[in-house]
Amino acid sequence: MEEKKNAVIRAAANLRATLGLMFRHPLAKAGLVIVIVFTIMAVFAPLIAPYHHDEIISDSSGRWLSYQRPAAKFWLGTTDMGRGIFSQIVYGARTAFMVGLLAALMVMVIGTVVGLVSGYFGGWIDQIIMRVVDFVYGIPFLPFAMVLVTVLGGSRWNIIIAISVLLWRETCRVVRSQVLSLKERPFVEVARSAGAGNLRIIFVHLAPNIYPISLLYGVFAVGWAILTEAGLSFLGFGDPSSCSWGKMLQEAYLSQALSQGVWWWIFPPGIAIILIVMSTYFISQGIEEVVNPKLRSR
Amino acid sequence: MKPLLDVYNIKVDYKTERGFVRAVDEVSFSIRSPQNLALVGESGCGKTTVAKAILHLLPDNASISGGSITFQGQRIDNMREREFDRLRWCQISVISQSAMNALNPVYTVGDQIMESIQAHERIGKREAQSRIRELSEWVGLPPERLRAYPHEFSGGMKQRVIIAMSLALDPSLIIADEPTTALDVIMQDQILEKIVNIQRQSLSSILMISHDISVVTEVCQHIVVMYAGKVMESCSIEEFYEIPCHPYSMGLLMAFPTLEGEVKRLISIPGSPPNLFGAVSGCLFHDRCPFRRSICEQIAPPDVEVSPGHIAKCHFAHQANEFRLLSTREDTWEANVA
Amino acid sequence: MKRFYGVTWVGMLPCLVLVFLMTVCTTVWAEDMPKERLVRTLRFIAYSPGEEKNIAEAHKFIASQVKKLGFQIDFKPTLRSGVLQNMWFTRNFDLGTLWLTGRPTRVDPNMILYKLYHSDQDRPGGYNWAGYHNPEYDRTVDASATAMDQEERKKLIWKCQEIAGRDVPILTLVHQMNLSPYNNKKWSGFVNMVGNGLKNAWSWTQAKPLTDDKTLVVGYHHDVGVLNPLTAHEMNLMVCRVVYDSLVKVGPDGHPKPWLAESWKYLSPTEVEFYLRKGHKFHDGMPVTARDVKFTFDYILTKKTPYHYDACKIIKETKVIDDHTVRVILHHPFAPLLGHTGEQVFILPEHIWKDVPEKTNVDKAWMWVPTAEGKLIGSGFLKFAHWRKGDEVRLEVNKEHFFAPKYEARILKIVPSPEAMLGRLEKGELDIVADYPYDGVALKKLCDAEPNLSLTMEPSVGWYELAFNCRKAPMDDVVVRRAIAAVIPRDVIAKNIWKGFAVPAYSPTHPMLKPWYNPDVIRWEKLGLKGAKEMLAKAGYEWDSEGRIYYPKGKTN
Amino acid sequence: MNSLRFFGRRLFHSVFVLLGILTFIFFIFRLMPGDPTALFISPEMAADAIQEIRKAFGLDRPLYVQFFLYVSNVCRGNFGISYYFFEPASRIVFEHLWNTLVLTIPAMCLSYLIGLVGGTLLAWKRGTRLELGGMVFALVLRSAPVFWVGLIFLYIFAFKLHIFPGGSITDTGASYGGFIEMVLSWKFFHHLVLPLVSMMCYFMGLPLLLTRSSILEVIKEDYVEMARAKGIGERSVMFRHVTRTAILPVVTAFATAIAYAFEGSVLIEMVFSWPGIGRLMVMSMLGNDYPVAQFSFMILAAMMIFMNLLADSLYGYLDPRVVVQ
Repeated sequence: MEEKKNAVIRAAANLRATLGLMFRHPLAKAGLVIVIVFTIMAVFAPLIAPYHHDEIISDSSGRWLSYQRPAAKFWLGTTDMGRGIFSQIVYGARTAFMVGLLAALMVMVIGTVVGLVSGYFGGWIDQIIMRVVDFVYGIPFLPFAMVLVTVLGGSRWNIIIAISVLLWRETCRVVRSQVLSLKERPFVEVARSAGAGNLRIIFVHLAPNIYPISLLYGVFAVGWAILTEAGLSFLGFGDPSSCSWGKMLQEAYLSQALSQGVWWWIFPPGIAIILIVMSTYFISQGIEEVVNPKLRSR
Repeated sequence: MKPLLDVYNIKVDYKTERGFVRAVDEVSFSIRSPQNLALVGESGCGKTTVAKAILHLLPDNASISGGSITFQGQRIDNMREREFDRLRWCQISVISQSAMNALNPVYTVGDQIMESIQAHERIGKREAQSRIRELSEWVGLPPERLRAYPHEFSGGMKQRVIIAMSLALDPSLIIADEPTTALDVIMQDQILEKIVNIQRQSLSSILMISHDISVVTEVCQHIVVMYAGKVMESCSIEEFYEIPCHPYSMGLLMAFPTLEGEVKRLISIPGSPPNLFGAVSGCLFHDRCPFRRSICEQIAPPDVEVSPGHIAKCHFAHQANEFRLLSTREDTWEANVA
Repeated sequence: MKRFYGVTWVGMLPCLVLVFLMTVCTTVWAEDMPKERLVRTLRFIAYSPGEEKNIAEAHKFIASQVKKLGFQIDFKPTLRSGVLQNMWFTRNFDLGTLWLTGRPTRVDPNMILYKLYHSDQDRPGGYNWAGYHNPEYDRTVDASATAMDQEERKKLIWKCQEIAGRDVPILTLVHQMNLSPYNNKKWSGFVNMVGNGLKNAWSWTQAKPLTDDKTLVVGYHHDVGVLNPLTAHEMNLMVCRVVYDSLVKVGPDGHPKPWLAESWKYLSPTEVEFYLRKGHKFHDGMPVTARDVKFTFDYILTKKTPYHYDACKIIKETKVIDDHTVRVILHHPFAPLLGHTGEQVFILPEHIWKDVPEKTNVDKAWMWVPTAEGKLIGSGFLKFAHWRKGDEVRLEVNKEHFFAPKYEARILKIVPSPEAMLGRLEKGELDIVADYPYDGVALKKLCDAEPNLSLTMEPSVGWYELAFNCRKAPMDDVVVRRAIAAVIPRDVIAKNIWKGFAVPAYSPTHPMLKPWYNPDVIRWEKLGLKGAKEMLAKAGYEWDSEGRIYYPKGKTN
Repeated sequence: MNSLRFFGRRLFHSVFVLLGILTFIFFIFRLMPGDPTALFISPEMAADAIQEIRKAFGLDRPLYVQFFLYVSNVCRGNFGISYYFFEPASRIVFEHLWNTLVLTIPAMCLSYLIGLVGGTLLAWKRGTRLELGGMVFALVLRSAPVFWVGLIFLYIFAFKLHIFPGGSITDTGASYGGFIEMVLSWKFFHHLVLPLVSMMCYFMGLPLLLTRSSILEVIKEDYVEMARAKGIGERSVMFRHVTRTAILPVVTAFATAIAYAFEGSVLIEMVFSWPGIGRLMVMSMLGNDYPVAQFSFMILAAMMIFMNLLADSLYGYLDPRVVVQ
């Protein structure tokens, strides 16, 4: 009991320290800001966006206002069907966050737990898990995501599943190797001699030392997930009923926005994707400084 | 005769986020071969910085801001890297502080010794190898192990490898920076022996850097005590043991067992070195010094030449005798609460 | 503890009562409409936007319109393959849309009127996927196929269109424009064919190079599949049509014109004699004779090759009269013989195909890969040169051909990306894009801006349709179909979604096809939403307070 | 030889892994909506003809029979006939695979070269503006959707500036004696540039950052200082000691990244109408061309597994501290 409390306290302190270190890094700071902006966008989308992302805007005479240039009325102009691009960007932030965060979370959890177990127990358990990991490694990521989305039907949830079903492999590997080195450390011995069970050792003693690295891979996964979603949507495997930046790009692409010089349809989604993914990488830079102190600047 | 190495009043500054720090301040000493010199002091007193300054290995944010270093009559502190590289190893070699990772893990130790030789001498591989074999026997390293990688060695073995490497081109000066710190006592002895009799056979002098006087006494003839970047006392080993003239030296003596093993209770000097950021008025040691007077806190002590070649940085170097008596009683030190 | 429990019980009693009352009330209020009469959620199968964007947009529009009638719609766009599978095999849908491309063989109205509406086409793989059964219609369309007299046939075909329009098993929405941009500085002489645009044999033969660059580069959006004349799906017709000759070809005006057969004579309604051109040769130098024609027909009939068999099965027998005369004897009179069979069937060189598949590594003639053995040899005006899969197919001109073109080679360039398609047109990397599949607006803008690009538009004989699954409720009720037809304004779809690059398809037959097109097919959208609801109400349909639609009394899902 | 045995055993394992993948993809493709024959249906055809085609493809048999037939064929090295080209799936796939190879391999090599050099530079310039700028640049490139970058490049360099052709693998109508001849031709190179660059933009980031951090780690090690003290000269300190040791993670990353590059190439191939395996894969999946889709999956899977294996053994070879077991 006492011990557990200590462990928890240690973990908490650990976390605080980690965050402190993370956001000392200038890039990490910038990343955090961007993320916050987009979060606000995503959360208050209906309040911010002047129109619904699928709403066709027509003037008094019922004419569809297609290809409107950016102006006071439409901040980022309209699409060929007369939909507000700004509104789509705002709603797209929701998809980006949902996909990015959930996928990353699943990747983190699965990868970390599997890695911990396989690394800690070793032996045949490790063997089996490693074979599974090999199997998962063997499956081409993007094509398989397409197949899975096709099979399950193109919805955001299925895209998330398709992404996280494969992406945990990285995290798992890294966590495992970490555990392999960690479990030789004295404190594990101490804990065991203090009569701690396997599960406790894994989750109370090892996990706190693992999570910065799994956090790092989690953050990478966010970027990956968002880019993958964009790619899938671009290839036409996206969620037809919801709005995502990738889907916007696809529609712009199919109606040749570039050739028509409708730059205001091509650029905003691309830039939005760049910003959000970039910010995750920035933050990951911060985390890396935590994970290997050698990188810290004097 | 002119000294092998003459360090005169060098100052080294570190540039940090919180401004400049003078890590080494007006340190001077000189080595006349085949004499060996020891640089002792607590960790962080700047002794390693001095070594780095000599070897042109100061980190980018540190710089020599005064004084001069002369080696075999030529200035080396302002020498260009190209030229200095020629001196390196064949004239000045290093026995590095942490034997554990002073060897590159991806090359065999043989290769690494070979590298140091071939960098400076145009000699055939076979010749070099024979020399290496000879060296390794000399330091008590089975030649067949030369093909092994560093991670397959014990700490002591690594240290031997490094010694062998440092002797590869029998240099005139070997800078041994804490050569034995990482080792257990038995090892320490063996390694020290090695160093000593090596030094006897090859006529190179050693600049030994250590926080442990009991180690240096075996090897060195002259000792320089550093504290907070300044030289506190500089004298021969004998004088250091018999008539230390600086309270800090006395403290150090009390803090270590003598190898003669005479029984005495060890003390530790209370307090810690001053923060180098704030300019300290007066004697740097005053707040830890059990014999301080008011003057110590205002005026920085000059270098007092007690006897020829024996210098102590203390206002009361001449009254050192009564301090010595007091200093042997640990309550002297405990009473003193800075 | 006990007391606490007691208190909670006491406190909870009123809540329980309230809940009970509420449930009672709700059930009572809900009583006015019997659940079993509520029209179930309709299944609307549709392409996902991955395929054609306009179609995806049209789906959204249609769905929203149908909802206005009180139907609930489960709108799940899936990939094209899924939709097709559902249409051809599983047939688990209520509403579905299909894009039908234009081809010369589809110019004769019979093809569409028969295949899409006749009851015996309602089987797996059959085109009557709406499951439309109407004996009267069947009789009429069969009659129209055998009617040899123009005037009589016209009447019957008009009647077919009228019935189809009345029963709306399929709501034809728009004829998409066949957009054919081409480089007018380098090329001229392209021929526009009714319902097909510039994508036809006549422009390939008559195209004239204006510069000394004598290679015609044709942009094409889809990859080319196996080049086998017996397996001619959309993806390889662009090649097979020009490498092989057919007896006749449908002319620019939509009526059969002489091709390999320079003339023909009807000896009787069931006997036709074709007189072949003299001295015509296959690409390998062997002469084209009546025997090759006979061989081709017999071969197709015996081998039952999937693509051509249907066109040939009315042939009872083929007789060789002399080297250049062949007589075809039919089971029964067949009006569209020339436009359908004559146009579609490629005349194969007997000396190459006689030992296929026996002497090849495949067990089906139509699975043979002639290109793999350098045996893609026809008598057409272009010869096969090379095929870089996924990139281009190069064809060279057959100088001996009776319609030999004035250029030297034609390259089919595969450009799967819309942006690239336009960009390369602008750069002059493509000379012509026959049947440009993407957004017309962009193309129009470009062609207006670029003086050396001209654009021809021709409403396709093919169309975009909304089909109702007539096999089950509620779509089995013609009133419902009409009501839905009434709320889908085709001109709006053409104007807004296709942005004017389509014309409303008010009849299954193409408006340009004189005399077959029947202009006064009933147009339900005249009723509008109000009229539609009235019509439903008259038929006994009802709506509840939330506006959901219910079946008339006695009808359930 | 320890590492050889390791290699062998891993190879043995991967055979089973591949079999597992084979089974898996066989069934998952059958789960996909759509029917291989749907592609053929047209009004010109008789409705029943479709059954004919199904039979010819062996699709009328129960699924498990199809599976066992497929497996036995695979064991005999026959991966089935493409439903779309009617040619052996393996031939089709390899034709397209080469096209992808000549695009991705140079892209990867170049981006890793640049990554190494750039990363070293950033490490040298630790803490300066240049470092910050460089990292931001790398991260921006890495976070840009590759197809978007491709589109922009296509628009600017091909359609506005007319410097490069607007896609496809070589000049229109150009015919060559063989693949090698084509690859060596100037025209091919001209077409290669844009897709190559847009690919590199994405792949440069990883090696750049990896090299940087790994060098920053190594450069602080004592043995680097020791090497300096040896006076072997700055260059050889940098190359023999720093880079040689810092390169380890980069090399392993390279091995796996190549495999990733293949599966990711589909987006670039779409934009630049490059007839590569990625596009083939998508097309065959959409058209339910099972044999081709399965074989291309198998090829990629094999590549992934092999590359991972290679990476591991490479690491074991480059870093004596790692004992492979």
